[in-house]
Amino acid sequence: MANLTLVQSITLALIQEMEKDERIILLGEDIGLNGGVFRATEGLFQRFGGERVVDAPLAESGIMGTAIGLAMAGLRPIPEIQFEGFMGPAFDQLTNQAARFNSRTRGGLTCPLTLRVPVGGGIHAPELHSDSPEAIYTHTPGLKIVMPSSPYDAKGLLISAIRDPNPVIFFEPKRIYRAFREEVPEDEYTIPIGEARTVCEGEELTMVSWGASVVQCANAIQESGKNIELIDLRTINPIDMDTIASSVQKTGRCVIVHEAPKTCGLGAEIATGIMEHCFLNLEAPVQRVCGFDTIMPYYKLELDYLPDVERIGKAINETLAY
Amino acid sequence: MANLTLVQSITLALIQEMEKDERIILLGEDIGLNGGVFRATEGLFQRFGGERVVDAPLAESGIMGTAIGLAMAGLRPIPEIQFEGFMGPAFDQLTNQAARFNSRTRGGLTCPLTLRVPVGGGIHAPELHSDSPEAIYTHTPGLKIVMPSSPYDAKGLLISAIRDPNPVIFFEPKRIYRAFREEVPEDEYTIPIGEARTVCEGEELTMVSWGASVVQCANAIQESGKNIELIDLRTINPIDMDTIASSVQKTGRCVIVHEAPKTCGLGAEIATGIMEHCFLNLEAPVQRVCGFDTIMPYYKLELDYLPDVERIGKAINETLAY
Amino acid sequence: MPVSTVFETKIERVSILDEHGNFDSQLGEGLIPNDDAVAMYKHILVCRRFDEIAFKLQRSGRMGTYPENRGQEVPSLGAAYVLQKKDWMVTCYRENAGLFWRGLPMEKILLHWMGDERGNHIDECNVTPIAIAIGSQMLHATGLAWAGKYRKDGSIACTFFGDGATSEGDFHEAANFAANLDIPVVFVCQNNGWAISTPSKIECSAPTIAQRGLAYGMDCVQVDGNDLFAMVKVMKDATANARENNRPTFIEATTYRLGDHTTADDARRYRDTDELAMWEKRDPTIRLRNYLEQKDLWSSAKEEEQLAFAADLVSAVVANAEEIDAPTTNDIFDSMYIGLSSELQKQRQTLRTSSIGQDPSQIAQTAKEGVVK
Amino acid sequence: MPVSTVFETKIERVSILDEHGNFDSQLGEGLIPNDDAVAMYKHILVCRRFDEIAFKLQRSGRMGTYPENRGQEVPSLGAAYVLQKKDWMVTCYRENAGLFWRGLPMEKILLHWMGDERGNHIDECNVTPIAIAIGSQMLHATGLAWAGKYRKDGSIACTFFGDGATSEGDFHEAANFAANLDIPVVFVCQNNGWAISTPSKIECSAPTIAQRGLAYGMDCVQVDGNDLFAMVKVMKDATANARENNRPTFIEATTYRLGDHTTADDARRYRDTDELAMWEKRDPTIRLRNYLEQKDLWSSAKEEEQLAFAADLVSAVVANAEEIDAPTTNDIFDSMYIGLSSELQKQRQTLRTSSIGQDPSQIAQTAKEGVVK
Ligand SMILES: Cc1ncc(C[n+]2csc(CCOP(=O)(O)OP(=O)(O)O)c2C)c(N)n1
Ligand SMILES: Cc1ncc(C[n+]2csc(CCOP(=O)(O)OP(=O)(O)O)c2C)c(N)n1
Ligand SMILES: [Mg+2]
Ligand SMILES: [Mg+2]
Repeated sequence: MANLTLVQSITLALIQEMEKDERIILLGEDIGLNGGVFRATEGLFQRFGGERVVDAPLAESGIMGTAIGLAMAGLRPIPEIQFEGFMGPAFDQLTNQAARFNSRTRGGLTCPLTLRVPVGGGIHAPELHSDSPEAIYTHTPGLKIVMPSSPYDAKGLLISAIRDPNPVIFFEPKRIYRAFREEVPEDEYTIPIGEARTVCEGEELTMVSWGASVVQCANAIQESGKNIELIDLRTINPIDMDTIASSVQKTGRCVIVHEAPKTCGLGAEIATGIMEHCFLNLEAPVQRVCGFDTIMPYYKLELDYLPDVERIGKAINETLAY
Repeated sequence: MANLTLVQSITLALIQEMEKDERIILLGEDIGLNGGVFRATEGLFQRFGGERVVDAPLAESGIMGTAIGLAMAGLRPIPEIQFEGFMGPAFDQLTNQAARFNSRTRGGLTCPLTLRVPVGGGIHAPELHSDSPEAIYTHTPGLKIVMPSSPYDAKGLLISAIRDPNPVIFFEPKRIYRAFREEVPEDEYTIPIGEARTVCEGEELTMVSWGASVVQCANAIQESGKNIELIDLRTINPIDMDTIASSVQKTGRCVIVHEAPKTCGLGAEIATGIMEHCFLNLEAPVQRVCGFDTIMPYYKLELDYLPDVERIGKAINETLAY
Repeated sequence: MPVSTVFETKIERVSILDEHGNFDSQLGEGLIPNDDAVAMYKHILVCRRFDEIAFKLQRSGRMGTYPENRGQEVPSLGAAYVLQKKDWMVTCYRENAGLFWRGLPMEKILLHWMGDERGNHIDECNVTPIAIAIGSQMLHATGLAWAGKYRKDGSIACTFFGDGATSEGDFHEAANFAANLDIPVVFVCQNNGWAISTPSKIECSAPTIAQRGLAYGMDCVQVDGNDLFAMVKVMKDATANARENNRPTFIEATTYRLGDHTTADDARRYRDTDELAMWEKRDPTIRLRNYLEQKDLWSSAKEEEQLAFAADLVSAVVANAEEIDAPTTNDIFDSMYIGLSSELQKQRQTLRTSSIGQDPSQIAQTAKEGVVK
Repeated sequence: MPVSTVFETKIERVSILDEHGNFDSQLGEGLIPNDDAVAMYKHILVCRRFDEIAFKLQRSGRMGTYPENRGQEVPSLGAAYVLQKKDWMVTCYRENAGLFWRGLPMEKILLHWMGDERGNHIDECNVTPIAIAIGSQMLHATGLAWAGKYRKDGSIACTFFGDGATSEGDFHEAANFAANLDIPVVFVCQNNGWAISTPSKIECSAPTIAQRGLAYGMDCVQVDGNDLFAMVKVMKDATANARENNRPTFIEATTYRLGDHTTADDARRYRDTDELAMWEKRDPTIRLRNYLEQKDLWSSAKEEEQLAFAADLVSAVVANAEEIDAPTTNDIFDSMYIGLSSELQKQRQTLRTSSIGQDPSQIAQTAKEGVVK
């Protein structure tokens, strides 16, 4: 056991999997000698050499597209996109190629790759360094999507993602890369993709969130003093509706919290799923506390944009009072 | 008045606006001498010359990105992407640049452009020629999105889109480009962006759809013999929740029909919006009849994928019986 | 020195058997053994028949859109002839001749254009399926070749694309990765003069497309793409460069599509008949047949025999493609993921996406039956 | 002729005032009037001061991430000197010197890095805001220049980007559009040897980056990017080519960033101190000052005076930037669209996205108060 931050836990998972599986090769901008701009690949170049930890040219479509080729050839590439705001140039290769190969070849060619991407706001970064595009990729059949909210989950989920035979996006909530430490076992363990985690149990209301917002939710719950069940999605696609539905069938009320803009965000899908599964149990409309339908502002205003304890608290109160 | 198909109505709108406004310049693949692969720009090259109707290199990001420059310089470019499946390479310029310029410059630079894109399935086309990505762009603040379902609306909406000072995606449902004709006034008229159209009124159930699916819905309603209100969204972003909510407050039941995959599709947003606005009026959960959470199959199976009269009919019956 | 030269280069064009029947024996002699030349000529006749029949299948409503390959057989065939079994061939959609030579069952291509993904399930040889998204496949080739280098298994990749495709950013990134990371790929641009209706000058206004490769410090060469000997020659050089030095090469093969862009296109709208007539004279089959006849390796009798053989073969291929059982709706789901989620299983079972169907236990209950929250 | 040459070219490097003080009078004489040379030297001193203070603002927590410009002043300054008012300058983030010369208020740049979009609202001159997405801005330059050509107003565009940016597909598309559609853009690549920690050989392994332009049949040239005279010379040629022939030019300006990539970076992790030391000797200010002093246009006294002036100026700029009222939450909404939708108006008013807030009439009602469906 070691007391690790989330980013350290990611590095540990990478090291352990790379030692076991020679098919793993990392590629991305500045991941080599520099160890990545967040130091997630710190020391890996020195440990595994330049053949397995490859500084790529500054070209996200190139990183994604060559990773597809590497994967189809039977390797297990782990491409990194430096920030989620730079997934744009890789969008076509990711959604129209990686996500579709298995389906369009009816299983003939597969794309077992894990795309690592730091995600989300709250770190005082420049433009395009603070977005939350997970809903876009959830609307893209063929991808799996994972986003841990703790060091423990990060390691277990990353190992699952690497071993998954499908293309997986592993989103890393950069706001909590170093926000806190947790005991992370040295030994390998996996956390199944597709299973949400009930962070704390409660009877009055269900709260659903993922990534860095889980921390905000936990704080808001504590401040509210209410008896609230918090579900950390962990896997974003496929969504674990069973866990959510069981909870809402019990509580009858739900608040969903995410950083991305409201309209067509993941909150809409979950709220609709709840209506589908728990219509007769619902005592109040499901509420969404999320980003506004605007561009994520530059950092002077970013805290106005991100769901915080106050906004979450209001939603709790209103939903309970309904 | 002329009796026109949807695609002819688009051509007419382009001609009339181009004659009025010298700032309009068209760019896209094969839109010149060839008149576009769907002939939407037929005759325009001959009429307006190669300076205003420009055959672009085969590069969607280039088309989108140069259109942004043209727009920022004060022109009114109308770029065309040949099929929605090829928006991928333009994704970054569209979502991270066009959509953001006004916001990131706090109004200093604007992007008044209209991106025309044929969309949707049902025409027996090859791979990547049949998708429905509207939800992805609806989740992108900064864009407006329009999709007509009739020749009359096509002209009025296209003129509005061209004159709108914001970047607008004008999706053209290719399945009904030539499916039927309608009287289209010679004179100019506009249809406001943001206003849905109530195709037919009804009391028992509200049905919401857009694009080519509106035709399927109308047929299903007729077959059902029920008293159903059909709303054609026409504008996809911003969604006209007022019209939808008033209708559902009256009917208490709703079925949403779209071609795109279910998860994180626009149906989820509308269903959630209905829960938000009509929670106390809802007599049944809102239903979604839409594409499966799979890649749109090649054409041998495409009709299995697309919502049809039978699937819509089932949803009507179940929702009414609930 | 205020102005100094920091880079100097030239690009060469290779031609061995030209359209006038000239054969350069210095470069050409022994390049292709006679038997192989005959076999490849026979193969092209089969491909021509395939193309003709595929076109007719579309016209008679038995198949969807189809892009004729006629006139462009040589670049992919010459490449396939040189490539090894372990290599990858990563193509677009005008490389039937090379793919069939490599062993791709012909019905797979028909199935693809019949709107059936099973046409893309290829176990027979290392080839990727038809790439519909222009420009998308070259990066995969770079990745596949990279894997070969990483594994040190001696395999390389060869990718094909049109003149239009070189306008896409992905082309640039594929070539740049290959050059800078020393990846053994051969890039073959089939410059057929047009990208649908767009003349290649709008795609690349430089004197040659070959010089695209200079941007990456890559070896580049132009070749007469209707000349099988020249194509084999440049491919031999390029594959050696890849195998021995892990270096990519850019080959511009100048050729022409003698048909429309696809069956959905009408090239008369934008293309001169004179231009077409000129290129019909440069048809690769004419010069190859003359060459073989001069060497007494071919005759009218053999031609007729082979045409009959081709007709029978293609008939059988069509029959195979048309006799395959229709795909089932389940196919939409079954290869979406390796391992279906419970939601997708539900959609597969019920063929429903609708809300009420989601939770069958709730369908029974109705508000009218007196539901209490 | 089996093998013929179809393209031949060379790339030249222009240098007028080199790091050893050599001045080529044939090319350089009269190129920059003395007054202008002095003014530009003075300007660079201001920019250096700005850079230094910006760095300190970040370190003391008064500003976010900042990319030092130190060492790279010449390419953008030389370009801005040659460009006309009606032209567009489309930059990345290491072109402060050129932008300030052009008239961009210096506090705008500080505001940007202070996380305030108002820094991007520029009315003073035709420049686009700092481009964070590498490679994204060049297409805008091509579009802006295209508009000038369409309107026949004689304006052109000049765009700046790094060596790393030339790896992006968008660079390729921007250059290809410009070349094939005859659009008057000047592409200036500031090759500073590094893209964060990635050496430029991984971005472009060709002998020069200038040859990227050969792919498009574009005029291309390499220039000593720390030599103001050479930069002005190649910009004059390039802008003439654009204005007179609607032709783009690709300029590779070799230079070096003397600082870290940004304040978030530590270049010691990946960069040789020897390399840095070598480039410190090539600092553009050194040779320019020597040149001016030799011509008796500059002195230590003037230097001191200008340094003091720069310090005062930059202090005032910082004060301006820091004194601006904090932005309000409304700003998030107000320029999202020209004309807010009713939904956005609601979000703006309530600062809420939550469901119940959507329909205030429903907030009052509660299930407990006995709602009947
Ligand atoms: C990304 C993308 N954009 C547009 C298209 C539509 N399209 C299909 S083929 C084609 C022209 C391709 O030209 P080229 O690369 O020269 O190949 P050729 O057809 O001439 O063999 C276009 C524009 C596409 N399939 N993919
Ligand atoms: C599309 C994109 N990918 C990645 C980044 C992260 N990033 C910021 S600067 C930079 C390096 C840029 O190198 P170069 O173009 O040479 O410019 P320089 O910083 O050297 O001036 C990278 C990778 C980015 N901003 N945008
Ligand atoms: Mg072509
Ligand atoms: Mg650089």
